[in-house]
Amino acid sequence: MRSKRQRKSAHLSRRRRLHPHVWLLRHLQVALSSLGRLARAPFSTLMTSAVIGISLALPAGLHLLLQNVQALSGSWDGAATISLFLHRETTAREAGELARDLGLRAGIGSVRLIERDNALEEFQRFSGFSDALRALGENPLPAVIVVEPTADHSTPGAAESMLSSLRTLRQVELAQLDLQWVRRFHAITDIARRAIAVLATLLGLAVMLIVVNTIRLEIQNRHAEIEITKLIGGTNAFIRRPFLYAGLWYGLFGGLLAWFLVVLGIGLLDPPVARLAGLYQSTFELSGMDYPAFLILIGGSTLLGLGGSWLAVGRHLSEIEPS
Amino acid sequence: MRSKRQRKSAHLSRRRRLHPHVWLLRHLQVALSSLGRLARAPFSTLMTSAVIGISLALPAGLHLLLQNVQALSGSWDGAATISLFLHRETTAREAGELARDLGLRAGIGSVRLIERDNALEEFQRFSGFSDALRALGENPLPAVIVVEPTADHSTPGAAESMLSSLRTLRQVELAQLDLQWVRRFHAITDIARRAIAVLATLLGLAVMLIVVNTIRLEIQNRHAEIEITKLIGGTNAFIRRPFLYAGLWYGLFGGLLAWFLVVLGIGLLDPPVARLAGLYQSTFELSGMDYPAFLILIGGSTLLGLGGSWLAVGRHLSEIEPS
Amino acid sequence: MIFFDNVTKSYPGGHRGLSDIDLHIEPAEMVFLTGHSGAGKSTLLKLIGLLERSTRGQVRVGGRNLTRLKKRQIPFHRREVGMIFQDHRLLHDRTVFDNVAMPLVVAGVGHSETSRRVRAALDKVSLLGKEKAYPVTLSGGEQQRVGIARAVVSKPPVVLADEPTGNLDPDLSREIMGLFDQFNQVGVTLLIATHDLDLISTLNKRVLTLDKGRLAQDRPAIAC
Amino acid sequence: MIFFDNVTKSYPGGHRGLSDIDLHIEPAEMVFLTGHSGAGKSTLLKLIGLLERSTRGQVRVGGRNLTRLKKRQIPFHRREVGMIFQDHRLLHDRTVFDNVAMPLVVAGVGHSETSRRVRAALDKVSLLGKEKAYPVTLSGGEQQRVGIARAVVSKPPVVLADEPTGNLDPDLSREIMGLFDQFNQVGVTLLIATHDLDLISTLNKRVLTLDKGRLAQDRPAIAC
Ligand SMILES: Nc1ncnc2c1ncn2[C@@H]1O[C@H](COP(=O)(O)OP(=O)(O)OP(=O)(O)O)[C@@H](O)[C@H]1O
Ligand SMILES: Nc1ncnc2c1ncn2[C@@H]1O[C@H](COP(=O)(O)OP(=O)(O)OP(=O)(O)O)[C@@H](O)[C@H]1O
Ligand SMILES: [Mg+2]
Ligand SMILES: [Mg+2]
Repeated sequence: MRSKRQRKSAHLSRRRRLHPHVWLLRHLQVALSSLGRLARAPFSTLMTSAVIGISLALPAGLHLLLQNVQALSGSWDGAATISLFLHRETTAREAGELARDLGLRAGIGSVRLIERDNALEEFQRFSGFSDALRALGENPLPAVIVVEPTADHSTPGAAESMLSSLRTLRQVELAQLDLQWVRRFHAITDIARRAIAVLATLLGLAVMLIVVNTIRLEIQNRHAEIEITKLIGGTNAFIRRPFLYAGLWYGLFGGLLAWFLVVLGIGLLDPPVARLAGLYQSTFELSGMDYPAFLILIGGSTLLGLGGSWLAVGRHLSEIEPS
Repeated sequence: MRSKRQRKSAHLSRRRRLHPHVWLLRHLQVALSSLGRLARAPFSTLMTSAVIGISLALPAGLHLLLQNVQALSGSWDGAATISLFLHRETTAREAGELARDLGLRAGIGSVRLIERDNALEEFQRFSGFSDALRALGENPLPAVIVVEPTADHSTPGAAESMLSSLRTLRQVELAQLDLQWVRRFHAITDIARRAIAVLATLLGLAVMLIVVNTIRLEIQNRHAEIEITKLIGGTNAFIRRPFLYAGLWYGLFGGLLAWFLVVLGIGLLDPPVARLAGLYQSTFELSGMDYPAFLILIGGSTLLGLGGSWLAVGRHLSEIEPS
Repeated sequence: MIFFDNVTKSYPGGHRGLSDIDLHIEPAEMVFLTGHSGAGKSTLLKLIGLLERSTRGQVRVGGRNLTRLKKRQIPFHRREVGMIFQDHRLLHDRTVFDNVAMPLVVAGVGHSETSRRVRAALDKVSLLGKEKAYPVTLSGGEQQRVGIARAVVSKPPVVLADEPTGNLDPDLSREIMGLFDQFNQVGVTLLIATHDLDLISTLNKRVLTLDKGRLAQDRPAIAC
Repeated sequence: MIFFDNVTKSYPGGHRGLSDIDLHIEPAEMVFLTGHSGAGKSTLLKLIGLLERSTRGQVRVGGRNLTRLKKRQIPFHRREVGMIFQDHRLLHDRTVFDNVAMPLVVAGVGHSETSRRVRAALDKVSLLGKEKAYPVTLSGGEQQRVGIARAVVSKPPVVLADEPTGNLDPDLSREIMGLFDQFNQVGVTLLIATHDLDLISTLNKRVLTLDKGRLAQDRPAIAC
């Protein structure tokens, strides 16, 4: 008796293993039929996807903006620079020779000479006090050589020691390590990056919650169907599958919509940014999303959708038992 | 026969009018019982409210940040200012007298004298080229009087005419209407404001959609109940009411959560902002949400919730008919 | 009380549920409705409860012309027609008490009055002890009786029952029919669809027989 | 085929649905189950279909000890037990065909095979014409027959029916019983709960009678 029972129960378990080919085909069928179910309620599907899309578009868009800002300020973001203010008596020729010599030194990446006239010009543009400086009549500014250490000499320590060696040069009145702007800019982008991280976490969570909630309500909604399916011998895996695929589709559609919204947002922001760039005599243009970022957005969104439905299914499917 | 029928049908309609006291009591009951229903599914309620809260927290928080930035730059945002650069020969006493005289002129709101030494200091701080300017040895800067026209003289036209009259003053070497920074700042805040408006619209829409979707699924979920209620003579208003209240509660909770998230976000952003302010030798602190803004956030959120459920109820309740 | 004037009901797809029915049921009459499966019994009851509208002809209930009744007046009509279903139609997330109380809550009856009347109705169907139970914990017969209590709790002038004893044992069926007879004694008009010809034959009531959507027979009660 | 070994089922709250039931049903037997409303008929069927678990004692079906069956094996047990319910339990958003096909889809039967077997099952209950109809458009009797088709489409060795003829007219009831008899002829074990004592008396089958959760009578079929 006992052995017969065991044989029977082994038989029951064996029936669950399927040929991989059949398994794949069934999954494909479920994926398509769950897609069909979503398509039959287009309004609702669109709404859920829209909410997910909007939620994901925000951090994605802001991240893109931050990247743009960093691109705009690429030169600031580089290595520290050392400005050498030369004695006012130094002639343009002397200055040029010094710059050439410096360019050959070990540890120095690039050298830029700003002659006295150019210095005034740049200073005016930079400070916005153009007319005031013009009113001074005589140019009070010295020539400046901007030295950029190579990457391996850009650490604070190496830069400091280079600074002190450059300071001893005869023509140099004052040598200054120019870290202030970099620091300020880093403080600002730090805030932005932190805010975007907080945002992305919150909104990623929100997307999860949306999917969990949608799938949960859908499970409740299809209560009768689940109950009857269990009644006629549907396994949990069989019942679970369409919900998991629904979550996956929601995530995918949401991600695509997010991408679309980011493209749209960039389009909307471009005119005022161009206007702003115009004020700075710049031809800066916002750059769009690149291919890896697109893949990360879509992939992440799909995973969030799948994860959300997994959570919902785990929590709520076992609550429904036929009676 | 006919008149009897009409009497009967009049009777049917008359039963719908209730004493206002009873009406209020019933509404209160429904509001509380729909609250109770939400409380019995705390996870789901929290999720929906969380999604709404996060969606509303974003534009609210960003708007608050923008306000903070504008407060920080309060002086730029005021009326146009005219800077009068005095001849370098002008003594400090002469400059002081001129400033006093100008203060008495019609159309001039305030006058600020920046003496030569102070001008250098301020210029250094502002430009960041402190050491470079110090290296010049001699102070190249003139004293400056900053004139702020009264509000009614701040229009571009009036400011221009004041500028030309001030330009004729003997001590003035150069008079400059200082609009450039204001323009740049406005361009930036314009972008920010535009982005926030786009965001607020999108997210307000998202909140609507979330509520519509939640209520829609809840209606489908309570399909049997609605059908049976219709069967035993429940009016549409009776059936609709709990759903409308549910939407209202979702909106309210979402709004409260959004407020909480904004408070939290300000708390998180405060340290890096303080660090940034420190770099500028400022003691600026982020200011929180004021009472009217709080009310607008909560009220708007509640209305969005109510509106969303109204839409869902209008669309989906009539689809359910008993058979 | 209930008039059918040349009523036809065609379902979408052209299938005729009822054809040319002429019928008059007096107030406080108790009438049985029989016929083979698919004969149109449920359809006839649905027309009275406005779950369906007639395709042609007039249905009048208590002086109301149902053909002309506006949509927003339907609920008020349904409050005057108690309905009992084959499949009970109870709410499974509410107790027996709450299920039976629904028609009173919908009509805005006060709290204590509701409580009193629900208890009285449950008492009549011998379910006073199951007040706080949920429908799933009841046997089929008990659920059926909850449905009956719900249909009569608001004392509607007309009660319709669609195979109310289909799931009951013979003793209980007789008991329920006795209950309907009691309602009938106090002036309620009853229309009961049933297959239980044996049970009908023991009661001296009018019997309507449908056949493929047509009124095949109208056997009046023999006056005693 | 079906063994009950001193089985008791207590519901939460202490109410006893079944008490000390000992029972043995042979393969290919056809057994009726009667008793008053609330006697425990549905409870007994639920124990066999594992909709409920026994509180005490052992239930064995086809050599499987249901008391020890693991949760994830339940679906495979249910595939070998076809169930027919008082309230049909059809899915209202699927056609008759799709409803009947469900057990085959769940078991992973191929497309054309499913189609063939569904049609055969519908043919047996004379509903081949209603294949594409939705359950709401069917009369009560027609829905009942869809439920029967669904229960037998996967040819399970055991079929349970809970008052399958409660909503049917006498002719149709006889017809359905004939159908069950046919299934029985081909080796299906049938257990049918019903109130219809008249119908039972015309068929020479074993009859179990429950009374307040106890097996009150076990009348075997008279061998012909
Ligand atoms: N909503 C519908 N759409 C289409 N046809 C329908 C609909 N409802 C019922 N029918 C058809 O109308 C006919 C009468 O149905 P009805 O439910 O009134 O029968 P019945 O006498 O109550 O039968 P039973 O005793 O089986 O309950 C049946 O043939 C049925 O298929
Ligand atoms: N889930 C449950 N919880 C508590 N009690 C229950 C539950 N299900 C059934 N019961 C009780 O168990 C008893 C037997 O119920 P069961 O449904 O088996 O009766 P039945 O013989 O099928 O009756 P009917 O002919 O009315 O369908 C009844 O008294 C019922 O109230
Ligand atoms: Mg019917
Ligand atoms: Mg039962």
